Amino acid sequence: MAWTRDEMAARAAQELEDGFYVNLGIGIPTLVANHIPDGMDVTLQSENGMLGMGPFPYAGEEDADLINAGKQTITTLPKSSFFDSATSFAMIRGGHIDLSILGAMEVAENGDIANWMIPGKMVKGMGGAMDLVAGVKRCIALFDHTNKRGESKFLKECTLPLTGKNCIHMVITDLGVFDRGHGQKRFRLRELAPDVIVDEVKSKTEADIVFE
Amino acid sequence: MAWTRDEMAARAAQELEDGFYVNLGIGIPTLVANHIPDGMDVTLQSENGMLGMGPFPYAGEEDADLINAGKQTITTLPKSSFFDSATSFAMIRGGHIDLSILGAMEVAENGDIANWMIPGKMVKGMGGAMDLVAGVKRCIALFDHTNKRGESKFLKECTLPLTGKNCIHMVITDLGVFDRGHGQKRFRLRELAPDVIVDEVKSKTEADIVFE
Amino acid sequence: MSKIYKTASTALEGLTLNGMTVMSGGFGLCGIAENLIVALRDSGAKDLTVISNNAGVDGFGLGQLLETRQIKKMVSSYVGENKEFERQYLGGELELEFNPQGTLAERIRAGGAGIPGFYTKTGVGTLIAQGKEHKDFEGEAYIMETGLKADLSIIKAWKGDAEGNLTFKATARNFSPMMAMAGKVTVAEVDEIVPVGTLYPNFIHTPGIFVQRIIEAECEKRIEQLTTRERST
Amino acid sequence: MSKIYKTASTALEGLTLNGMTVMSGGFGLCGIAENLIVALRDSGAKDLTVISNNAGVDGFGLGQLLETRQIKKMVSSYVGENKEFERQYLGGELELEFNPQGTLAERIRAGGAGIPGFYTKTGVGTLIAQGKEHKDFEGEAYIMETGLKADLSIIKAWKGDAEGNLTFKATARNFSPMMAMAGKVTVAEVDEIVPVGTLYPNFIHTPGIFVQRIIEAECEKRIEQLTTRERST
Repeated sequence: MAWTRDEMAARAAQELEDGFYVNLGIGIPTLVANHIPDGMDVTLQSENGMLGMGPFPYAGEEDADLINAGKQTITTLPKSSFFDSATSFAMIRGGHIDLSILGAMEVAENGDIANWMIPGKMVKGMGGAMDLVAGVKRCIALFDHTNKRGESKFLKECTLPLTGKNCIHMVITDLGVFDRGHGQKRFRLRELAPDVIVDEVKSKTEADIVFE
Repeated sequence: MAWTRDEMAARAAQELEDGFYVNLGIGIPTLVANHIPDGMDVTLQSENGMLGMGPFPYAGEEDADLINAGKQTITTLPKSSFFDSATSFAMIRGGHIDLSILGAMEVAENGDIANWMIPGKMVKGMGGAMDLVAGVKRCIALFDHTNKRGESKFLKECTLPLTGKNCIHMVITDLGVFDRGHGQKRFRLRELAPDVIVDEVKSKTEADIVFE
Repeated sequence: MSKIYKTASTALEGLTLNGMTVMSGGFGLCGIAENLIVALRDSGAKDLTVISNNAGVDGFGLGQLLETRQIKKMVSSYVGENKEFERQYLGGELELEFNPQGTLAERIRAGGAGIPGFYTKTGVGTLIAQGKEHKDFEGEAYIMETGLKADLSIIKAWKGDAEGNLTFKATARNFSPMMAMAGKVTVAEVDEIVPVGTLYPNFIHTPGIFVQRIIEAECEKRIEQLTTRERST
Repeated sequence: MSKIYKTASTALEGLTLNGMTVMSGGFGLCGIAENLIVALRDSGAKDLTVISNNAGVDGFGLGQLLETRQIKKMVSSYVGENKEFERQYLGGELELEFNPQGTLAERIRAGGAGIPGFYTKTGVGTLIAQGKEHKDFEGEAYIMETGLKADLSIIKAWKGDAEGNLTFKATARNFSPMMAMAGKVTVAEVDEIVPVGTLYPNFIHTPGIFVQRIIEAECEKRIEQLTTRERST
């Protein structure tokens, strides 16, 4: 059985380490925050200018001046700090963020990612995604293995305009986990979702990855 | 009679305008602060990270964490603000400072200035001088018209390594005031110190300037 | 010499011009200069190039300048929340230049700091890199981005004084400090004007040198995504 | 995961290496990490490249590292206050690279912000421009300067917490916030360690992400130019 979105997020949370500074993208990656292991000190960055993002506020306690990059009302924690957008992206571009977990439309076998634009459709913009994939030390892409038509989104080459080149280090889909270690070019199947068999993954993966 | 150092500073102070942000160099330019006209709102910047420099502290009230760019203990004013060195030079390089008044070893007729280095002598460094002359909207050089040997320091061309090219807009020496308006290439004698005659200035000036 | 003006419209007097470039602070609707945006609309200035991370929503924030077709071109990183924007853009009535958000922030800072160009690896190998100068540093490819300046910056701060010193609150800070630096003239609207000397010099976010005019004004502070959690009682 | 260490020497444990590049905060003797400088001396690390606006005075601040000949090269804007420096430099024992002060500050910020190069007009037409890439923007000449990084940054702050969040006092801030960004590892010594949550999030100068270790330590805070005025009684 393939993983649910929440299970994907839970699996991604296993990649967190104590002391990590992490940026979570909009969508499934946001759910990762619910799965940070107890006692682990992880600091969430929001690229609109905050470190140490807290949970949503109680109803009536929301503050319009305090939102995350998804424009949702949030709260502070004792360790929180605020800063301007230039400083925020100095953190990102300068390689100070340990991990970025983000959604994807397509990921290619060489680590390219496309997640901001579909030609012919209204383009909303890349926001901070290009900065994140270019700057953060390690990037995990979290997405459904196939699209609605059952076609692989883990490709030999991205067909959509890129967000970044050769920047994804790990892929987590509903079918399993794929990573490439330091200096390794090819992704390798690391883990399967329960009851998912290698042949299913093979048949749904266009990318040339290592299965054994 | 040629101007004293204090009279030169007083003359330079006449170039201040209400609302100006000003950076004063070390030496004679520092004295300009004593001649800011009453009621005129001038804010002094210190490039080590302060706007709104106040006077020296009363004895016993000095704070080692509060100094100016000359490393002298100073005080705050109600309007003061502190910032880091990158922000300080963003102000300077970005053209936000209205006026810089600085000392010079040599100034050339094309507005070049040399004030940081004498070949063969131990060089202490340019500090913020190169940033100031390159970035500030208007730069006034304040210096003795001649050196100890009576040779002109207002030259056709600087002989010492430059601090900046074509960046001095006004020259104030012990003999008089020389400026060049917007778009004008040549300096023009504007004012003479009391009892100084044009011929004296001519004989002591190597630079080709306009005397009528 | 106080920088305080009484109203948003008097604060913009003499500053608006057809075809000018305006920077407008805020992230989404958070930290936008609501009253100055309305005053800019009422000034009637047209053919504006507006540099702002987002484009407001329909009928609010920069959406108010879109409705009246005063904007010719937007420079933004994300414009997802605005039907009128989409209509004008797809109809070819509105130009749009996308910048990665960090590149946009840095370009604005650079413009204000006297830096005409800088190199970044953001966007290398993407559409954003097309036509831009590439340069290798230590074997890695980077692209050159240029500094941005504006004729006018309109920003929102928390507290301010007659000298133009500003502090910002929480994530309402975002692009505003850099825009204050990059505007030929910067006008700030603040929740509260406080006496000079009230803001602690160590903790002023934007020194007064970057701000030419200031008003106190009330903001609606509309929330785009109200998210709350249950109180476990 | 607390970043607090008990002493300057334990805070530098495992971080020092011959031939490394160290950034050291401070302007003159104002805002220098006195205790960390001594600990760096005691570590015995040699052939250091030290990036610091100034070089201390004889026997104090970076002067202590000069006395022991641990510094191979200085990158500074002004080094006027130090006889030992002059002796070693004129004797050819010490390399020296002058940077205009603003260029130095911006290079450090750039290094920390992932910007490998930027253009400035500071120094155009001077010795500083020799051998550097020139480029015209809108008809004006600029030179390219590169970002600077360090293996270790040692800085001095006012208050700090176990998360590494820092505030600075008055002009003791100077280069330290940028150096915190540009250090592979940054160690801060502070006047006072305060409980997490005590520093107000709006007014933290250096967010903890830029600081890996922190100590509380007393400083002598020597004054270079004591200037006072008379009390008019």
